[in-house]
Amino acid sequence: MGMPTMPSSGVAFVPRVTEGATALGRKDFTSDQDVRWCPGCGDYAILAAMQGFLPELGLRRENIVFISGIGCSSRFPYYLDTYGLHSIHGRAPTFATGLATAREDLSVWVVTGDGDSLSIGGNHLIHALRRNVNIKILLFNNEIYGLTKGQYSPTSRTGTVTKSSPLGSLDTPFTPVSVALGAEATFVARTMDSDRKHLTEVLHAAARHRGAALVEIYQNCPIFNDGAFDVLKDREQAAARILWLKDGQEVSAGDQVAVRADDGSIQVVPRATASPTRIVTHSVDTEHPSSAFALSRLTSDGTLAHVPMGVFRQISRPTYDDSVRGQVAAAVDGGGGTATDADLAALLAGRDTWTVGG
Amino acid sequence: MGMPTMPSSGVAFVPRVTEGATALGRKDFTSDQDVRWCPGCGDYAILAAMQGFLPELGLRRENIVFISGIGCSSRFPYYLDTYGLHSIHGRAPTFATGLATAREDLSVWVVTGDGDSLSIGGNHLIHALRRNVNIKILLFNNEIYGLTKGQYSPTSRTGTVTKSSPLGSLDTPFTPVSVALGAEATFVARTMDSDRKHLTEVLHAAARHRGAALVEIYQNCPIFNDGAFDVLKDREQAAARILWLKDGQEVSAGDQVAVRADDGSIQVVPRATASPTRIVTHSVDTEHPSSAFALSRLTSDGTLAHVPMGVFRQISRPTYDDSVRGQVAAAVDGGGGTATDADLAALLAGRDTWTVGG
Amino acid sequence: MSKPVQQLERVVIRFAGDSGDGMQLTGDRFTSDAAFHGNDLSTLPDFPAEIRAPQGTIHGVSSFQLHIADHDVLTPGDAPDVLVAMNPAALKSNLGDLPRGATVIVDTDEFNRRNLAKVGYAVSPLDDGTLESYHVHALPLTSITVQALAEHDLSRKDKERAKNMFALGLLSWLYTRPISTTERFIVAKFARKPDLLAANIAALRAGFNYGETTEDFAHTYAVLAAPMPTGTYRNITGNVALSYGLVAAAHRAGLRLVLGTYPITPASDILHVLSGLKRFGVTTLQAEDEIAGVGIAIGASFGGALGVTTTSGPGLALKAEAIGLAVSLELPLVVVNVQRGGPSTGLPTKTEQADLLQALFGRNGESPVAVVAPQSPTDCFDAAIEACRIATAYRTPVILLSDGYLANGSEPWNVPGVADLPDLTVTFTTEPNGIGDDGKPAFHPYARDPQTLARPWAIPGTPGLEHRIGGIEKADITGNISYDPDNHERMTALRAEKIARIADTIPELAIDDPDGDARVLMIGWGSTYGPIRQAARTARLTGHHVAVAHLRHLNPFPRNTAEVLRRYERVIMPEMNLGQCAMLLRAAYLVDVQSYTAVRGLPFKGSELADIIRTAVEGLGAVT
Amino acid sequence: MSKPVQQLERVVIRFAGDSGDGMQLTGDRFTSDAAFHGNDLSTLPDFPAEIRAPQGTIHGVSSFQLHIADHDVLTPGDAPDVLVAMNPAALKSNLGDLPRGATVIVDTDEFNRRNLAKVGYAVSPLDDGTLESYHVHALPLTSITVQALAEHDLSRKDKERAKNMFALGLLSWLYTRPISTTERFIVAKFARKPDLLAANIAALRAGFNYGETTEDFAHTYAVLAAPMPTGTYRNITGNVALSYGLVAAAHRAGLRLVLGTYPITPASDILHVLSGLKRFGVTTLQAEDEIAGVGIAIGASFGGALGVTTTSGPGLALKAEAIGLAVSLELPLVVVNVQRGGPSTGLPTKTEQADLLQALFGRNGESPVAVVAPQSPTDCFDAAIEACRIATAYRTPVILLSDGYLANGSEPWNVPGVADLPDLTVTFTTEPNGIGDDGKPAFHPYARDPQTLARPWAIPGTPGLEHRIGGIEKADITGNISYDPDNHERMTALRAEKIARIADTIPELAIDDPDGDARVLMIGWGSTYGPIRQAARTARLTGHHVAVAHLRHLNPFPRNTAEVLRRYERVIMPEMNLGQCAMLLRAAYLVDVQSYTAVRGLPFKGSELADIIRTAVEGLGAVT
Ligand SMILES: Cc1ncc(C[n+]2csc(CCOP(=O)(O)OP(=O)(O)O)c2C)c(N)n1
Ligand SMILES: Cc1ncc(C[n+]2csc(CCOP(=O)(O)OP(=O)(O)O)c2C)c(N)n1
Ligand code: SF4
Ligand code: SF4
Ligand SMILES: [Mg+2]
Ligand SMILES: [Mg+2]
Repeated sequence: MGMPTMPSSGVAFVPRVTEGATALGRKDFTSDQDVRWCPGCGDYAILAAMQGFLPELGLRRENIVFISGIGCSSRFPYYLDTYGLHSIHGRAPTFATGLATAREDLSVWVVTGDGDSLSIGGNHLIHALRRNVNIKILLFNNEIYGLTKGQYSPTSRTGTVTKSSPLGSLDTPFTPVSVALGAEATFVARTMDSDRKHLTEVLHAAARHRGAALVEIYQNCPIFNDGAFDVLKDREQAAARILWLKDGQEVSAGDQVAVRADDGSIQVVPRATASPTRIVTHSVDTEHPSSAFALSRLTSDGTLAHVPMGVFRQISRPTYDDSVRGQVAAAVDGGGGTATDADLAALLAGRDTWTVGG
Repeated sequence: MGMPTMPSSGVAFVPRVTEGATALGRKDFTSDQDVRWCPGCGDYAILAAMQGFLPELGLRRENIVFISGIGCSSRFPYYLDTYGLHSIHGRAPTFATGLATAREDLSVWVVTGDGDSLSIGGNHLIHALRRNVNIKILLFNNEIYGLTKGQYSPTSRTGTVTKSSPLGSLDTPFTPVSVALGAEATFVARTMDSDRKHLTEVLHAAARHRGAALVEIYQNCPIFNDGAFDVLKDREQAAARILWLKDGQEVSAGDQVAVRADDGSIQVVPRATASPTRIVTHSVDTEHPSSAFALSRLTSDGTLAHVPMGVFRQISRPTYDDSVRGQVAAAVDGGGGTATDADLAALLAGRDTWTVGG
Repeated sequence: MSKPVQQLERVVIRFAGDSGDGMQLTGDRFTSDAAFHGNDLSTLPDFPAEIRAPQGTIHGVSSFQLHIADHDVLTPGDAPDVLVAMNPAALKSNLGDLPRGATVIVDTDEFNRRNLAKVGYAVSPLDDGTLESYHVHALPLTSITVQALAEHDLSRKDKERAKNMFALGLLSWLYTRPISTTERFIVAKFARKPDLLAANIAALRAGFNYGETTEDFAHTYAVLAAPMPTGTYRNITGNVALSYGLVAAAHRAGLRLVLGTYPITPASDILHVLSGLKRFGVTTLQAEDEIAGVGIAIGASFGGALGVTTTSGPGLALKAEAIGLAVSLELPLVVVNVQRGGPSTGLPTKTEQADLLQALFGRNGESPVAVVAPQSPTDCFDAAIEACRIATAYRTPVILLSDGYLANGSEPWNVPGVADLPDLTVTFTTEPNGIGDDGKPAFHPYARDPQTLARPWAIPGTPGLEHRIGGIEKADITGNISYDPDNHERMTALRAEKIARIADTIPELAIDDPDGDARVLMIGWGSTYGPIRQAARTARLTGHHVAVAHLRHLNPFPRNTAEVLRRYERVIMPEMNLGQCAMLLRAAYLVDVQSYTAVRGLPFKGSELADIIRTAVEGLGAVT
Repeated sequence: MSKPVQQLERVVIRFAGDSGDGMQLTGDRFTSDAAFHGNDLSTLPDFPAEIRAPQGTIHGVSSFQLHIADHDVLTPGDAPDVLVAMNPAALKSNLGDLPRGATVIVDTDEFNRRNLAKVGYAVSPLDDGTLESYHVHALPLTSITVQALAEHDLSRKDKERAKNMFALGLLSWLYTRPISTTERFIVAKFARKPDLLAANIAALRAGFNYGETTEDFAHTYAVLAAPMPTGTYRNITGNVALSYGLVAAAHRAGLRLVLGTYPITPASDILHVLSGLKRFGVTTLQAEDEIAGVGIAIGASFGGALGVTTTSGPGLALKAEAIGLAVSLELPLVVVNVQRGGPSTGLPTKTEQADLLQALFGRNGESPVAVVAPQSPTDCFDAAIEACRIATAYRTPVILLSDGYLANGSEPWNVPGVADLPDLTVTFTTEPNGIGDDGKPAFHPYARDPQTLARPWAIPGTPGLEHRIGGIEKADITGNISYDPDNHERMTALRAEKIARIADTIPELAIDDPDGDARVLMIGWGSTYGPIRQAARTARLTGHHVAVAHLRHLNPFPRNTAEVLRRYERVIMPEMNLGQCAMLLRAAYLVDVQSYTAVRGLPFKGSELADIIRTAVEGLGAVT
């Protein structure tokens, strides 16, 4: 079937800034548009991190594309001086799939909110993940609909009081990492708006990953859901709550450690009480997503008592777009190269022709 | 907040055939419409099982509603003499959510195909599951689009050759059970068209469950995907492949047994080589879905080498529709019962009125 | 009040400031006071799609215009008589709308170099003569407010944020309004934050007293109460009125109201209002998307509830397929579409009327639905009831076409008595209505009422009427799947005829032509009602006779529409689109209905349409 | 051939049987043979929405009608001259269409008690005189076939399944057709199943020989080749032609074709065909739903490919919002909509023209797109190229409105030379096209070509032209987000004007009026072309002069449309809907275009329309 050997990096075919040329800087990635988020919005921090990260990535600016849906977060592309498409609500992964498949020489990023990606856009998200299209999906999770002025979202904790849930929301929220793992995602990570360093690291890992990468970014919305992640921003509390995921290392937070329980779940217990053989060593590239899934459940109760941060899973699987291009390329090569007029003429005529007057 | 205590059964408020009345039989559930599936279609067996099961359920026929999307499988409601709604492609869970929330006295069933529920309808499916609406979703999985004449579906194994994938499909398929578990489902099960007894058992379990129940039913499509599940229908092969899930019992198939591996996954190994402490005892009602998830991964490679059958997970969580009704009922009660004309008049007037000429 | 009071018939005030300055609240409060005072009034809020764009930028300007008068008011006013501009951005973006001689009140504290630069003012417009044709009151609003709150134990920022109350107090004084209703409002709003409560009240009073004390204002103005029909009045926005209309209709129909919806501007407030009305048995489900929203509503209707879904243009597009299903199922369904600027995401917070053709034709196949459009904020209440009436009586989807202007605009409402509302009692079918092939009584889900052609509504739980319905073509009467060509033709005709027959139960198109001899007709639909009536009033003052008529039902049209259109030499239809309704009228009646269109995200001005009328009348020859 | 040969000008044959009987294949093969023989022809397949409803039931009947002639054929024929009915259900469901004197060939083996009962025949229609006005050939087709295959090592069932080839052989003999092309086809099809190959060939030959041998048939018929313009011909269905048109357009544009789609009847075959054309660089993505399908196409267009999406009515409804985005983005997009019976799921395998208004108006806001409709199966090729031309030249979505009849129907096609196809070369913008605020060269994504008003197509990867576009209203020229009222009005007008200007590059509406003095015009669009031309031909034979014209562009209309319509005393428009295009023409030109409509899931008959023409002509007075 002529499938090419799998490229190793998410940006394998994307032209880089040529050696010797002046490297690009933050300013090169800053567009001329005024940023229009509310004062104090977590999106500013993510934008700043991105504008710092993109030059590090070393790609040519014109080969980077940001595609978004609708929401406060989805205004992101306007502020980056790359190519950008601010599309419609929930559908960004579809445009990105079309673009990434048509063009292997682009680095395609999707920016989306928790409503955009998990409410109206849930289906496109899970399909992009299972297909493993080489796009990087940044899910700004503020647990609220910002742009429509503060209704609860599919990640809002049960009982959230908003304009549309005056007596408290009733829906069990999604845990985005669990959803992604249930949908065959090859790369799933979590990070936070305020932790520029970690955010940048995760962006690098996502960019390197060849395939669909889902990055959940906890993002504060000071207007409609202020302080949702404050416990993770307070130094002391964070130390006890955040489990930094590092490949090959124990999963722990302060003097607590993650252990694998008999029932298949992962629990966080004081190190003192943990049986050493039960302690979870993180491995991002196990084929089985079960461990990553068990880790993802630590946040499902909404208390943020134990929050794994970092790359949950990163495995290698042929990407959809590479495979699609591979089938086309094989057919074109097999047919003797780009179709000529004669090839087209043969197609049009087919096998059963007859001639009149000729 | 006046939330009523949780009813215990999926049919708690559905009127039953009264004591003493003649029990209903299969014929009472058979409509006057000619069944129009292809000869040999697995849907016949499921229909027959359903027509046998419904009388056992003991509910009044008029309080049962079947809602479907579009697909061969979605013709199901026409053949049952209950209330039925054959809706549009992929959206059945939405109609069911509206109906189940408006009416607690109905037993609401959704019949859907792998395309209907996981392709176009994926988002509604996962949202119905996370909300835990008290509906029973029967997913007829034939790993193909039947009604549109045989294109690959989101559950088709990679490499499936169909009219729309002449060189083989490229998408990684969903494992429906994994998707459901990633989406916070409270009840997930799998069964098979040809195993009437098991199918009936699972239907009973689903009906009893208060909340959303997803039942994946392997279904043969003799026309477009014949024999997809044949290895599970051959007695000998089935014995080695099917792991019957029974609450509180070891998960095993013949002389093989499921063990929990170090990496969090579940593996099937010869009993002789299994460390006894590692053997998986199935528990349907553990709060954590991690074990069920690990089990679901056994079929993700598409080989059907190890196929858990039965109820993967069944936990108790308030249902969306009960909670919604609870909030409304509390508000109505708190306001002194059903709103009167005077209550409405007070609402219309509001607090800031003035009077002219009065 | 020691300063002289000048009487005014009407005044148009616009409050403009940063999104964070509380201009919508200020406008709302002034409106309430005016309403309470007995003025007739109309309002036009206008805000950006961003929640709170960076302070001091043009993008961040939010404004609220209100028109108060001692007589019947039809529009929020063509141009402000008074502009309150809280910063340079607010001044810059609103100045163009000000007629010469208007009053401008600005907060000089905000006219600092930084803020001026943000909007591209090199020199302050307060200093360079820009404002010389206006009456300018330049006050350090912020610092006076902070000063007034010196005693309060609050951060400087919190003190500054009370400046909108200071401005409100000042304006209240200027227009001789008591501030007591606003004080009551503040007490309720800040019940749990006593510090802010006290500060806001203090700021409000300080503003009021400032007017009284300072020499900047020579006199105050009074706009007397407008003569209005007897009744109990309140002020109400279109979205609230529409929500109440739905609740009232369900109440009068004896049905449970089930709303399935997904938030979208400018329709979200209907969800917000209804989600607070559980006490009325109202069930609101915030769905995962628009498709699920309408699906929930249809499912609820199938179960015997009044299924409603609310949205705006892009959401209506997504609901199309499911509405088509409801057409085929012939179940009641109310689809509220609050139109906004399009195409695509368009102008989410601005008004437009460009979804009419989508409402009529935005589905596959011949898929007729009824369409009703409210004509003013208060009419949203009645139009919602009318939509529910048609939906339940004819078992059909009805699209209720509101728009952003009606949704957010407000006016006084003569609150109706509940008993005076139409009786919408619905009866479900509980018995077989036909004979089966076997000669036994049978239920035929597609047998029809001979008058309305409505099919029976038999809900699950009804013994003996078990039946299946779906979106595939159904055999007449039995509802079984049918691919028969004749049957399809018959069913297509029946569905169309059923909608056409709604015309039997809607009023004829009324004409307003006080002179009785008009040769020009201006006809409208939806929210152009106010501007058109205002225009006619204005044009008649100069002796230009014109007839006006307004369509509330867009499908079907009133029975006498053809006859009305043909009666005039010229027919002009202003629409906030490119001529959608005009197209329908032209096609239906072959009358040369001429479009006058504007697609600016704003309602027409009465004066603009008055000019159109004058030109048309004069074009016909001698003005009578 | 020993039996006498009778010459015929034309014949209409219908094959009908169970869904499992292979009638579509039989019809296809007979069609190929007729085409190869040089007949002109037209076909009409007709099958149920179910895959294979239970054997022997009316629901399961599948049929294939073809019309072959020694002259120019316009329709698949009003009524069959010959019906091949493989079972009682096929006879029962098709008998009503047969004119007296038609020939009926039935398989008596299937007329057993069980099968007769299944369709409600108490007595066999072969015995009770039902068929007395027909020429009946009642043969035990199944058993003769089985007998003929006695030597073959196959199950009885497999032998029985070859009966369609027996029937085909017999019909080939009857119409003096060589069976060699079908033999070649069988060899190719069963290359890997030699048993079936041999059996099918044997059955085919047995059928042929049976005709020759049996006394049941007294003579054979010959339909001579039709005179056709010089060229190389093939037979082709609309869906295949449309697929090839897309590939040819991409080839001639130098663009990669990217199809994003979701299967739906009757459009799925376009996906099937294109997924086999990877050799032409064609990329097909089967998406999770229709919205994703169009999203993929738009994403690909943004990247510089020719983005295409294909669907049918319900799918078009779902794509509405995204098409609106493409209108706002002003990117090329081809949306193929193969219309089927509606509303809702409707009649999935039947034809209709009821999505025209959906195509034009089925989106929020003023959202103009171009609409093109093919008029025959072969014209699907040219119309697809035309749609691609408009999409790329004007950077706009184009909706190509095919229908179920065109999609599955076939006719001979004079295969065009590749070099004769239009040159659609596209140039991407690679350089700045304006000056920025800073005085430096800048890229303005919404600057426009002065002629076409198309905006530049600058694709990612082009250095220096980085830009962002989206669905919020954009400032003219710069494309920045703009909520400015004047700008919105201007952009709305520009988008409308761009589509209107397409009329500059489309041919004027041509009139066919051989007599030159017609007072009645019959005008159509899309697949009514054949029946209307046929009707005119028929009507003219009786001296009824009529002009006919056909709209291929539905938006914009050709420039001379008004002038054409106004030239006639009566204008009649037949449509397979309730008068959608007539509404547009009436509104646009205030001409009393009269609708003649049918919504039966079937194309018009030529004779039916001829009667309409005659009545109209006679209604005007003396027939000239
Ligand atoms: C089809 C459609 N439906 C609804 C909306 C309204 N809408 C815009 S953004 C949004 C949700 C935003 O929430 P999220 O994705 O979490 O983004 P955030 O604003 O919080 O960043 C909604 C409901 C829309 N623009 N289009
Ligand atoms: C909106 C819409 N898109 C597409 C279709 C066409 N369609 C009908 S059923 C179907 C898929 C059926 O597959 P599945 O759900 O697996 O059901 P099955 O026929 O296999 O039982 C498709 C694509 C449709 N009817 N409506
Ligand atoms: S509403 Fe919230 S998410 Fe949106 S811009 Fe403001 S702070 Fe950010
Ligand atoms: S196509 Fe397949 S799934 Fe559909 S009815 Fe036939 S056998 Fe069953
Ligand atoms: Mg959000
Ligand atoms: Mg299927």
